[in-house]
Amino acid sequence: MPTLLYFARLRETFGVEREQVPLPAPASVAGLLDALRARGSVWATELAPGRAFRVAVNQRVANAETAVADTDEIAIFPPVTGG
Amino acid sequence: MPTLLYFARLRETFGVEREQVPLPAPASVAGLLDALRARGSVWATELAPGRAFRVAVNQRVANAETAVADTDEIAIFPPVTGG
Amino acid sequence: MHPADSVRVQTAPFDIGDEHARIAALSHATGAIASFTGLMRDTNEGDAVRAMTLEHYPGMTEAALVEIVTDARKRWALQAVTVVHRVGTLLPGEAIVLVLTASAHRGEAFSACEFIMDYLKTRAPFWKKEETPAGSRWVDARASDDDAAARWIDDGVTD
Amino acid sequence: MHPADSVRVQTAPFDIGDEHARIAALSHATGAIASFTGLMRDTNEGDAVRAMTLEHYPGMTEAALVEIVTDARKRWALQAVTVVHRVGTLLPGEAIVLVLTASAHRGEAFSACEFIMDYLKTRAPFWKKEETPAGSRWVDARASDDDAAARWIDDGVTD
Repeated sequence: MPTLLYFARLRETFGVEREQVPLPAPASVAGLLDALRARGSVWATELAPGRAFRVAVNQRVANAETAVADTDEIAIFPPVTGG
Repeated sequence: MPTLLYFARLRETFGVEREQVPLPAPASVAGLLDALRARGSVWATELAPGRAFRVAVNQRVANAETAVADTDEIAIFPPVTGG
Repeated sequence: MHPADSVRVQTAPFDIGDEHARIAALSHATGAIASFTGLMRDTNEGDAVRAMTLEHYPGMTEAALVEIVTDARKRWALQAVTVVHRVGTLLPGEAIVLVLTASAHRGEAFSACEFIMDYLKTRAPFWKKEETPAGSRWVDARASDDDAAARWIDDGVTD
Repeated sequence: MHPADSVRVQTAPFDIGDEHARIAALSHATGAIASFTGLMRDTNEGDAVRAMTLEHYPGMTEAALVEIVTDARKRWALQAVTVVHRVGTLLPGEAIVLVLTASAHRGEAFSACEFIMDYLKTRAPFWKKEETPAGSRWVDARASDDDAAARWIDDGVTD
């Protein structure tokens, strides 16, 4: 199953740092986000289209069309604020 | 009498670091340069119109029209190359 | 990564004098070293800030920094680059990030240093949480940082 | 000159770590310190250079540096500026000049640092003489330095 990681404000809001989720259908970032939004509450609000969050697949910046495979590490995080 | 200072390559070429010269007529940078050029040899060559040199009067950048008085310190030097 | 470069994410403070000396000693062909140090300010958005915690994404963050340095090396002739970014809890006045760029000439060193900072601010996964009198809060990303990074994008290239 | 600023011409080497620490300690409102260090290269115009002697115009040089820093402060909100320039004989690898600029934000620190270097290169009376295998020679001024300084002149203003 893909591993999901959450960082910073989203980690705190979701109350989870890491979890494994079933491979979504379609097996893409878009499919995964739909599955997460279907949990409702903060998941639906924070991941709503238009909200500012980023997705990385295997530590590379991804977009909605990026494919997601069974052993992938997918990270969801807010816009970065380092430096 | 005005004090003249020479720096860097011009100091070496003229073979003088500091000298006092009579107040030129007209009492301006242009008048002073004409008096120096009248010495001939390296003075005429190095200070020929169009050559790259700078003049400061009392430690402020000057031009041909800048007035020159009896107690002034006038410096003549090549374009700067610090930093 | 180029062997003269150093990219690190660490909790420990760094010493800019040591980092500068390392990069200066590498080659007598270096004529210019530009540096940027980001320091923790004691105010932000009008509020007092008494501490800050920096979080990162281990692995991806280091890879992002290496990629930014690699991009900079494609644009400018650089003799050495150092990027050090701290994580964990910091107090006002402490240094957060250091970027050093060494080149033969100053224009390249300056441009590369500013480029690396602009891209680091928008592409490297770090997040800041501030402790203010009203409680803790995550710092929001700045549109001005996106603008700063965008000016390095050549016309017609969207990399 | 602003009390937080330091402008010096000296024969002794300087320590960038010490200079950076001084400027960083002044205020916790400082979020950004940019620096530039100019180093003596062991080649110039294709020739080996084994030593360099820097001459200046005592009094006028310091005044010119103060004026450049004052100009920078009119353009950007700076918390502190340090300019140290060495004179006398230097060997390859030695630092010639250091400019440090502290500001709340990085854009101002970077711009001010680059501005000060560009103006220093064209307006501060320093002259370099190089020792090469073929003898000693005075370094010629570079047109590229004039170009670098000219880009700070606002349209219609010729200061």
